[in-house]
This record gives sequence, structure tokens and C-alpha cells, in this order.
Amino acid sequence: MRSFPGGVHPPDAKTLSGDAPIEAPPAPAQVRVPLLQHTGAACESVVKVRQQVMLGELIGRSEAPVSAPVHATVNGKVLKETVATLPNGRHVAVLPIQAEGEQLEGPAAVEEILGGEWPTDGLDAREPEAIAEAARAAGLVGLGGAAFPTHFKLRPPAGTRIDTLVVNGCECEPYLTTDQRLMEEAPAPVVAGAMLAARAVGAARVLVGIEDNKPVALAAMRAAADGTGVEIRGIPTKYPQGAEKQLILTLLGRRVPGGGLPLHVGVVVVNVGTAAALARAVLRGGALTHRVVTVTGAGIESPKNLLVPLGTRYADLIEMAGGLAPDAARVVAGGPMMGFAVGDLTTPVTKGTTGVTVLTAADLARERETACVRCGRCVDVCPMGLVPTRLALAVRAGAWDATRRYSIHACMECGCCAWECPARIPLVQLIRVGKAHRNAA
Amino acid sequence: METLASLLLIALGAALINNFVLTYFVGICPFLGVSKRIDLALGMGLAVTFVISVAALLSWTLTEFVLRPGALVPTAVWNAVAPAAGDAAGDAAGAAGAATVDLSVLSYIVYIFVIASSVQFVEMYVRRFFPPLYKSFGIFLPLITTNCAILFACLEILKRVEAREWGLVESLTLAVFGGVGFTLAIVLMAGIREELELADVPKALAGAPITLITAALLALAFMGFVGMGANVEKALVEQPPISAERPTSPPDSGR
Amino acid sequence: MLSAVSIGLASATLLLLATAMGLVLGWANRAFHVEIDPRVARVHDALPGANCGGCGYVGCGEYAEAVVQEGAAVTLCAPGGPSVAQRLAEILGVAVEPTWPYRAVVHCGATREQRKGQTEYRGEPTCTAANLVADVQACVYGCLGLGDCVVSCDYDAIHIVDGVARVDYTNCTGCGACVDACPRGIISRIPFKAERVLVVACANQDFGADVRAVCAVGCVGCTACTKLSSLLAMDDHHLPVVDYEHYDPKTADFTKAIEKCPMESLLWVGKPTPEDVEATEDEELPERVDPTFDTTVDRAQWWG
Amino acid sequence: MNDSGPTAAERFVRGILPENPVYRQLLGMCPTLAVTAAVKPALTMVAATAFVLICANVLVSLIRRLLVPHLRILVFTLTIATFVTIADRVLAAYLYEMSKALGPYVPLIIVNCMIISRCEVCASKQTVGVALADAVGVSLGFLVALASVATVREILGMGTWMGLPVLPEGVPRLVLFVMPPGAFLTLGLLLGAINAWSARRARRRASATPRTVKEAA
Amino acid sequence: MTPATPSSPDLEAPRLHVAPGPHLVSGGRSTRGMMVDVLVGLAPVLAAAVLVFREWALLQLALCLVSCALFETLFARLRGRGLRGRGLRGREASLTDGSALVTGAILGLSLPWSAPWYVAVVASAVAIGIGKAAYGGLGQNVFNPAMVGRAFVMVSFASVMGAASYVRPGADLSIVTQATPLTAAKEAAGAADIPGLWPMFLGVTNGSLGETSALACLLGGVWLCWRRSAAWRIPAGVFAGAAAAAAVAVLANPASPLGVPHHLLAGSLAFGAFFIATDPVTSPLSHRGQWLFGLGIGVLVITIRMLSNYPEGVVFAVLLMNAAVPLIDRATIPEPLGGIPSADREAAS
Repeated sequence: MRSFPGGVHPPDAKTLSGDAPIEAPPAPAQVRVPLLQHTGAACESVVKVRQQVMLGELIGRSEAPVSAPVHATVNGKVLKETVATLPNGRHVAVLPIQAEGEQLEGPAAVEEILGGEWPTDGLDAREPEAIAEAARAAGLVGLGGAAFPTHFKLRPPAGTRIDTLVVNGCECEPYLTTDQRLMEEAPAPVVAGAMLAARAVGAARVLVGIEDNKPVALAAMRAAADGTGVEIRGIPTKYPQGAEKQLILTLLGRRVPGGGLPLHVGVVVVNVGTAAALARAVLRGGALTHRVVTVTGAGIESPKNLLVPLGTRYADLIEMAGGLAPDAARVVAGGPMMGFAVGDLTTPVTKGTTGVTVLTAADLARERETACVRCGRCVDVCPMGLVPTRLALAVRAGAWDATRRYSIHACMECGCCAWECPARIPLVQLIRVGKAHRNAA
Repeated sequence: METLASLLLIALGAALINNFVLTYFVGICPFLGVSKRIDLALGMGLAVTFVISVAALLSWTLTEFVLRPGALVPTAVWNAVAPAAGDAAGDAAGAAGAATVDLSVLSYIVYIFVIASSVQFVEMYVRRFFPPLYKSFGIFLPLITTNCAILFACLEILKRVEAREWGLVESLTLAVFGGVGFTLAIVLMAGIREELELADVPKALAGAPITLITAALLALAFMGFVGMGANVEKALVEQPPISAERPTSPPDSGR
Repeated sequence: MLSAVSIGLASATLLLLATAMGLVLGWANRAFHVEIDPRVARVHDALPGANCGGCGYVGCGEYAEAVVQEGAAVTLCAPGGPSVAQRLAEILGVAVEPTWPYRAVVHCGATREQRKGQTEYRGEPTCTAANLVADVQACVYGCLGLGDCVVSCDYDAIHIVDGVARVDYTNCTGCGACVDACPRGIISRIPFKAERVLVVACANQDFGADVRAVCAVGCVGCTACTKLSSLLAMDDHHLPVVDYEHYDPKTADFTKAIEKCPMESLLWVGKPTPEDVEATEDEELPERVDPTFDTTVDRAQWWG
Repeated sequence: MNDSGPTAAERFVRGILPENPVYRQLLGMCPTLAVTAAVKPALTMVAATAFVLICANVLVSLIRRLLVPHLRILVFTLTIATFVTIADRVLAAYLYEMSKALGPYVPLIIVNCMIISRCEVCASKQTVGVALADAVGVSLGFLVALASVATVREILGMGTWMGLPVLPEGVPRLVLFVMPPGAFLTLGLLLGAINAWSARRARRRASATPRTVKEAA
Repeated sequence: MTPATPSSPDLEAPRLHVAPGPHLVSGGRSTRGMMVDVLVGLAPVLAAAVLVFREWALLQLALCLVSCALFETLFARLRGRGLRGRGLRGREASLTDGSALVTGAILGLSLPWSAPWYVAVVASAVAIGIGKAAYGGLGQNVFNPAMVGRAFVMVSFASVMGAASYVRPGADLSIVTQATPLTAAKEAAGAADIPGLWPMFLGVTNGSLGETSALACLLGGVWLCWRRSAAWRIPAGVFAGAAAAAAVAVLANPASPLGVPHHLLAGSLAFGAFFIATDPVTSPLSHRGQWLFGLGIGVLVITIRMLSNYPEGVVFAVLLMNAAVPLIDRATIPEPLGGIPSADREAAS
């Protein structure tokens, strides 16, 4: 199968946590639930200090169209509102909840959220609007990392014809095994959720793209999708295969226009985790309170895939996975390619947290930056067909006109260029600076 | 064929082999000053090409019909009308034997006058009737009045016309391709300078010095065309194949 | 004879040419006349020509046009100062209101030691770049101390001292380059009505407890100062704001407010007082390089 | 800008080095590059230019009250053109070889921005004495510039100075320096050297007088 | 917010730091590695040169390497001492990146064996000083440094670098008693003095050190392209452009002693195509640009060979196309996947 142009092959390091089954550790003593966990408008708190809340109870909401409500993720008592800086740099209000009484934890939690029967009969008779509304009420957002509110995606603007729903099971980011384990252990809710999403957007065809380095997940998904009409596709392993535009290009041969969305080529893309959560929201009415987080890396004593309440602090997460190794040097929210380094371990897990990767000094050993000799490797590997070195050097020189001439906004910050650069220039960071400058101006 | 060949030679010579800027150093000021951005450089180059053509046309006309010795009052007429004066001025007219009115002493004044006036006229015209064009192009026009490239082209034409070597077509060819050569040089320079915006040039060399050094290297690169005129002429005009035509002296790589 | 005729003809030719050209140009001047305001040129001449952009326009030329045609304020030219404003006002025939020199002030007073939650940062050493990385320091409002403002300053008037930007008011012209350079927006220009002016040296918009968690000196929004001075008022982000418009250096008395401030968030900036000078008399400033080359190709090109 | 401005003596001194027309103001580049392959033509050029500059400055200063603002550049140009014609004819009459060697560059003095700039900036606003001092100063500055460029080029390129042998026979000559690229290169490097030198001088001056906080205040 | 430590009390907190992503980089390549690749690629060329010109080749090369290294150190020192520009940002020019050695090697191999010592020294000084250091060091130069040095001495020392200097009638090296193939073609009436295709391919002809053997250049060049230290499109473009221009030349003048293959094998075309034109710093970034650049060099080489006074045109062709690289880069900015985003569109027009 032909893939997209460019891309790189970093060692995937998925064996660290790939064999660890999804487990739910005891609930933490306190969770810090951010009131903004998605792309869009922040929620307002609807609870008072010292109010008792139940798991799944609404604690924050917003009237803005692009937003998703926030629910209590443990049973307990609301503490005084405070602030936190999320790994992506957003400074948001946080509701801490002190856990009190019975909690949903351990094997029961896994069974409750992912286990049981997920019937696929009659799903395509459901009302599309009801599906989208259920997603909204459950506070569902894309669980692949971008955290775009799902209900918004499931209500394509009038006049758009969506013919294909693509389910993203690539998980091309090295280290992370969240989606892989989900597909291996609970393929049924993924398939059911995919069918629901397709019904909501009116897509006749459902395609699941899974990188061919996950044969077990592929087999499990094939078995679960048997007879449902959902097509499972094994696609070449290459980073960033899981990026929307690249996935659509590989699966369907369609190019999403620059600055456009998949729906402009008749496609809606959802992550496998989102699909599973959608199935739960529609079929069982459960709000999005937990998610699977891969805690991995050479800096973690025993890498695991954990089903944890949202708002769990990274420090607790790391402790659940055996703690930091002595040579741990950098804690990354997400995978090593597109993840953000975190310095403050009180940072909470959000709906978009796919994993926590702890890298050691040995992983990070990097040489000093040298001069760019215009070797063009960044150009060769850029999956968006850009010229990263020009962009980065233009940013350094403050030549903002040049950054736009070289289409800085087409960059999705996948990191292929910086991965490949022999001169070790922080290309992605410089490009982000350039974008920030443009957005500020 | 021969005319075409000689025109080609003039064109090649003006644009590449003896580039106005890189060989004759005329038009240096805009070459250094307006070569920071490619679009501005291109505008400047086109403006110069246009003005140089207009000036060449005017100066050729003036030279041919007014300034050239014997132009205003044909020699025969002069001799017929003022035969007595012929003796008196005989020394000056010298060996040519034909005494006549020579106004070429006025040429510099007339040329600069014509250039300045026509530039001003064009500027006013463009500003009035093509405001968008004026915004992108007209701003260069005042700069061009004092651009030596124009006067230089006029002087070259004067020399050839006085010697009765060139007609209007040759003069215009020189002007247009001189302008093209100027445009080529200034656009190349602008491209390089835009690139240098991103470079970390030593402070002492930043600005004019590095531009001059770049111009030196550009001129060095253009030296590759040295001798092309003669060889092209040989190939075009004298027709026999190169192999049969042995140069009398082996080409010395340095000259 | 010949020479006489030659001279005559020469004069005639020149005269003819001059007449012809004069007529053509004179006609063209009227026929192609475009109305441009001569005041634009005069305003442009009166400006210093630094093209610094401090006025908010692309260069002196655009500012000159804006002054004449759009009625932009004549006081926007920071390098030119009051004298230029005066001349522009004369050209335009408007009365110039008394204008104060604007100077940059930094709304953060926390030194490196006073900030909490700092993590070693390895990346492009600029504030704009570090600002995109979380947790370089816990306070997301305060000075990052990597010196983008220092690089942006053409007058060597701002420096990082103990990890925080400090303005050197002997050099500051108030051009505002540092205001634009700071990715956190903690530098602003305020009217310097006296040699020393009060500023609020904190930009943290969070509640007091959250501020205390990240900084030893940040404003906790206790409102003590606003109760003691009518020139201070709280804004929507739990920060006091100095009312510079009504600030009168002769009558304003902030002594009590400053004394009451629990967090050292109110600072005097500007010229040092005699006592300050006394205390630092023997300190030597770091070596300074004066900008030397005032002539560039830019200026020459109009003579090309 | 120069309504009152510096005195005649100041202008004279300034023209030579501090505001050298070539090195500091980047004016008159065309002759600086074109006729400096050897020192002799360069000096001839300087003489011709100085003659035109001085005459034009004086004349413009004399008629400065008659100038119509929007026609002044044209008047300057024509004045200059007249003097250039005179210089050209004189050269052709007395220094025929040199005149031929200089070729079109003598008439090109007309468009030498240096002269127009002096007329515009100084002569059109100043009295004759000031204008004269200014013109002489700038001419000397032009002399310094052309002589330095020509010296470097002639010695490196041909091993001679004013036609006199300077370099011993065995030292290889860098012929490139008398060719067009050499002109650009020499001027570029000299400009760079002067920049570096004055930067160092400025630094030394700054460090020679340590500034204290008190002084700064 | 508490400082960055895990809550577990018995665990000694590792020192964490933050940095921008991506957090992993490929370990494989470095700038220095690419320079080493070029030096390895030049090995067969050097071998051929030693076979043909014996110790002269080694001497000339050593002289260039040493003087380039010396001048690199000298200019880096000068830069460090007050000639600093806008801050070096951690990319101090120094010997360790190996670029000076590459320049030296290419310069040495493009000089004639007979060139006196001062030629190599002056060429090195100009190459490193004017070609590279003046522009701010490695990666920022516009013109290929080695070619700047080569052109400088070529024009400056015409007498010792000209066609005649290659020939030493009574020399103990038999090769150098003949004229170089291109000089022979330019001067000779018939094909008699021009060597056959096979000797030209193997390199048993006269010429500059590195340019005689097309075979050696091909070996080294293919290795470079395979290592991706050189863009294969550039040499391909050079050969295609040169072949096309040579075909035109042959058609225009059927009696010429040089056929298209002669043109491709003769002179420094192969050496230039593989080792000089492919200098990444001074060649375009985009694939289309690299083709254009290569074709331009090929056509210019043949044009200069046939029409100008110089028997060989690689030096000037490379310099001319170097000057055009910014324009080529500008004209061949690749289209991003799916087109230019609307946020950037107005700037791109």
C-alpha cells in the first residue's frame, strides 16, 4: 500500500508496555480536574467549595458551542478552586476533589468501563442527533491527543456530505500503547462506537486504519468487526501515519486542502479510544471520567497501561507504575515525538493525555547544535511537504514574511524534521515561535 | 544574418559579457541601495530598462540630427553657404577637409537635460494615470535621474553614432540589453541579500561591505563569459567551423 | 565666423531644447497634476528618520502620511520627543498638548531566587521559545529572564539583572521595541511625569494563594494599597493599577501604600535618588559599546 | 537639517574622514570602483571631480537665493554638467592619453551623487565661504578614498605604485585586483576594515572612561 | 504548585528538566558525519590522482588541507575577538565540523599538479576567508568556497594556472607532456591530439589533479549519493544539461572533434557534478530546484567551454548558478500537502 510522502521510522519502543494489560489502580486520594481539557472554550464551575460530588456528576460546563462539560471523576468533596499549567502551556482553572468513600477502582473499573457486551445490532437505526447529544452530555472529546469536542465533529455543517468515517488506530507515536491495548482487549466497544459515529455523520463506509506493527490488535479488531461492515485495514508503519491528513491520504488517496478539515473531503476521523468512549456514552450513558494512560519509558520502573480517573496527578500516575528510575531525566506528557515536557508533577491527567513517557539521560543524549548545511533532510522527511530549515532560520532572523511565504501554518509540529536534523537544530520549537508570533500579530 | 549577428553580439555584450554593473560599475548606487528585496530590485531593474530605452531613443535622435558634426547643417550646405569661412576654420576641421558645425560639446548637457526631463515626464504621467503602477514602480523613477547607467548608455551611443557605426536599432539594442543586464545583476544580488538576512555576517562586514564582496564574487563568476564576444562572432559571422579556424595564438586562460 | 555660428547655434539649440522641455514639463505638470499634501513632505522632514516603528506605523514615511491625512497624534514619535512633536504641531497648525516622555516599565519584580517552581530549560534560549514550554517556571505571567527585550533594544536601555528585566532610564527612549518583544506582555509604556514613577511590579492575574505558591514577592491582590491611595485601583485580575492620567508627581503620596504592601509589588522606577547614588557610588557598570555607524546604504540610496 | 549647522572649518574637517563621502556615506562609488586600477588615473579623476565639485558648490551657493525649490535638482545637474564639459575638454586637450583611459567616467561625474548631495545639503543653504570649505573638505575625502583603493589595487595587482615598481620581481602579482572583481573586493574589504577599526576605537574609548552609576545618573 | 518532585518520600528525586519536543532524535547523522562522507567519497579521486601524478598530487592536496585548516582557525579566532555578529548561537565556526578539510580537499584536487605553493595558499585564504568566513561561516556562504578560491587564483595567476602550465615537455611524468583534452580541442585542428574516450574515462590524461578520471569521480560520487550526503538530482541534472548543450554544439558544428561523450568525460565535469555542485550549502533545497540547478550548471559549462576564452567552465558555471540559488529556491518552494493554508496565502501571493 502506498503511504504518504516523507515521514520517519523512529524505534517504536512499544514492547516496554505493549504486553501490560490495562489495569485500574486504586483511586488516588485527590484528583485535580481542570475546567478546560479540550480545544475550545473553558468551562465554568457549577459546584461549591466543600460540596459532595458523585462520580460522573457534572461539575463544569460552558454555553460555548465548541466546548465539552467536565464531570467529577471520583466520589468525594470539592476543594477550593486553584490553577494549573497544562503540559501544552495553557494556564487553566482546576477543581481539586478529595476522594471520600467508595470508589470505582481495580478490576471492577475495567469491567465497568470496557467489559461486558457491546451489541452492534440496531445501531444504524439510532437517531444521529441523539448520538451527538449523548457525546456532548458525556463530555466526550478526541482522546488521541488533540481533544477536539466530539459532538461538534459528529454534527457536520449542513450541506457537507460525509461518505467515510475513518477510525484512527495507528498510534504511530513511539512508546505509547494506549490504543493498541484497547484494541487488543476491548475491540467490541471500538467497533460499536465506530458504527455509532458513522451513523451520526451519515457515512456509509467505516474504515479502521491500524499500523501493521500491531498484528494482535489487527486480528482482534478483525474478529470483532466480522459481519458488521466495518473495514479493518493494516497500513504501513511510518511516523506520523496517525496524523489525520496523512491517514486520509494513505487510506483514501484524498488530500485535505491546506488550512481545511477532513470534512472538506467528505471524511470524519475519530480515534479508537474516542469510539469506545462514544459507545459507552450512547449505550450505557456513562460520562467520560476515566481514560487509559500509558506510563512508560526507560525512566519508569514498571511501565503499565493504566485506566485512571481524569485529574490524577502525574506524580500519582508514576507511583502507580513503580516510580521513577534513578536516571529519569525528562517527564513527557504524551509520546516522545509530539509530547510536551513537564516540570511540575502535580500536573493532572486530562482527557487528551495519551500517556506519560519518562526518558532517561541516555535516551536524551544529544550533541550540540551545529550549523545548518542545508542538507535538505528535513525537506525530505516533512510529511507536509514544507521546508523546515528555511522556516526555522527565518524565525531566528525575525523574517516573518519569509515564514508565511514558506507556509508556516501548514506545519503540524510532528517533529520529523527535528528528529532527522543532523545539525540538531530545534526546528519544531522555532516553527512554533514563528506561529506564535503570527497569531499574536 | 550579419545584422542579426551584430545585434546579438551587442545584446550579449551589454547583458552578460560586459555587464553594466559588474564590468563598468555604472548604476552602483541603486545596485547597492535597492537590492534588499527581490520585488523592489525587479521593479528597479525594469524601471531602469524602460528609462534607458527612452533616453537612448531621445539621445540618438538628438545626436543624429543635431549634435553630430555636420548634422544640423550638412557639410555640403555649409560649404556652399559659407565658403569663405571654410578657410578660416580649416585648421580646426583639419584633415577631414569638411568644416562644419560641431555641437558635440553640448552633448553632456543635452543628455542630462533630456534624461532628467523625460524621467520627470514619465513620473508625472504614471502618477496621474496609473496610480497602482506608480506605487510599485514610480517610486524608483526619481532615483534613476542620477543613475549613471543611463548616461553611460547615451555616451556609448554617442561614440558609435559619431563614428557612424551604429544606427537606431543598434543603439536601442544596447540600451535594452544594458538594462536587462542591470536587472539580472540587481535581481541576483537581491536574492542573495534576502538570503543573507538569515545569515550571521560578521558585524564589521554587515551591510555595504558584504554586498560589495558579493558583487566581487558575482563579477568573478561573470568573468566566465570573457572572450565570448569574439568567439561568438567567429562562430556566427565567419561561418567556417571552429575546428578549421585556428586562433593565431593559443587562448590564455587568464585574459 | 565658424565659431561665432557654432556658439550661436549651440545657444539656440540649448535654448530651444530648454523651451521645448520646459513647455512639455510645464504642461505635464498641470495636465497630470496629482494633489499631494506638501505638509506630508514637511512632516517627514521634521521626523528623525530612524524608522524605528515606535509610533506604530511602518516607518517615518507612513507616520508622516498618517499625521497629515488621518489625523494621527503628533506626539507618537518617541525618539523625537517633545521637540519633534512641537514642530509637527507647528506644521499642522494645531496646538500641542503638553506631552510626557513615555518610558518602558517592567511589571515583574521577582528575581531569580524569588520565583518558585523553576525547572531547568534546555532549548532555544529566547523568551518567546521558552514561553511555549510549560513549567520553565511556575509563574506563567512573570519575566522569563532570557532577554528578548535586551536583544530588541537599540539603545542598550534594558538588561536582565538577577533574572529579571530592568530598564536603564538614562538610555530608554520609550520606543516600545521591548514592549513588542516580550512574549508575556509584562512591559508597557507609561508617561514619566516625574523622574521617579510608581509602578506595579507584578502581572500575575491569579488569586492570592495561587500567586503565593509560585512567587515570593508577587501581588496577592490584598487591596491594601488601593485603600490608601486614590490613584490606585484594582482591575479585573486582582492587580492594582496606577492611574497615570491623574497622577500628579507633586501631590501624589504613595508612602503609606508602599509601606503597607506585603509583597514588595509597588516599586519606584526612574532616575536614582541622591541616596541611591551614594550607596552605589563605587560600582562600575559593565563595558558598553556605543553604536558607531550612523551611515548605511539606506540613507545613500536616495542619492543613487 | 543644515539650516545653521557646523562652521566652515568643521565642515572642512568632516568631509575628509568623519563623513568621508565614499567610506562613510557610500557616495560616488562608480568612479571609486572604475578608475582605481592604478593610482594615476585615480588622481586625475579626483582632480577633475574636485574641480567640478568646488566650482559647482561655489556657483550654487552664489545663486542659492534664486533657486526654485522643485527645479533645484535640475539646476544643480545642469551646472555640474557645464563644469564637467569644461573639465572633459581640458583633459582631452592637455592629458589626451589619460582622458582616453578614463573614457566615459569623466562625463559620468555629472551623475556623481556626491556632488549633487553637497549642492543639496550644503551649498544651496550656505554662504560661499562655507560652501567652498565644504567642497574642498569633501574633495580631500574623495582623494583619500580613491588613493587608498587605487594604492591597494595597483600594488597587489601590478606590483607598482604610480607606475614605480614596489614589489620585488619574485612576488606573484594578483592580477585579479586590477580587474572588476578586484575593485569590488578591495572596496568591500577596506570598508569592513574601517568598520572594524572604528568599532574597536569606540570600544576602547568607552572602556577608557569607566562609567559609574553616579556618572550615569 | 509544589516543586517538581514525586510525592514518594523514600525515592530520591531525580533532577528533571524541560525542553521542547521532539524529545528523541535520530542518532545516525551529524554535520561532521556528512563532511566525513565527502572526504571518503574523494578517496577514489585521490587514488586516481596519485596514480597519475604521483607525489605531486599528495603534496598539492596536503598543502591545501593544511592551509585551509590554518585559515579556518585564524578566521574563527578573529571572529571570536570582537568581530562577532548577531550572536553565534552555539554554532561557533571551528575545525571540528570538518568543513574546512572538505573545502581544502576539493580545492587541492581542482588545482593543477604544477601550481606553485603560493597558489594553494592564496586559494585557501580566499576560499575560507572571503568564500566562507565573510558570510558568517559554515552554512551561510552563498558561493562554494572552494570554487571562489579556485576562480580567484585562476584569474589572478593566469600565467601559472593557464592551459600551458599543465604541459611540461621534458617532465618525468609522461602524462604531463600532453595538453589537457579540452585545451587540445580548443587549440588543435583535428582530433589527433584528443585522447580517446577510454583513457578519458579512466583518467590517464592531463588535467587538474581530481578531474582526470571520470571513473574515480563516478565511484566516489555514487557512494556520496547513496549515503544521501549529496543530492543525486544535482549530478544527474549536470550531466543531462551538459549532454543536451553538447548535442546542440555538435549539431551546430558537426566537424568538431569533440562528441557528446567527450564533453561528458572531459575536464572537471564529473568532478564538479559530484563533488562541487552537490555542496548542500550552496545548492537549492527542493527537488525541482536541484534539477534546475544541475541543468543550469551543465548548460553553462558547455557554453563557457565552447564560446569563452576559457577551455573549462565548471568553476564559473558553479559560481553563476550559486548566485542564482536564492532565486531558484524562491521559485521552487514546494507546495505543502493539500495546498497553502489560508493563513499563509496572502503572504505567498
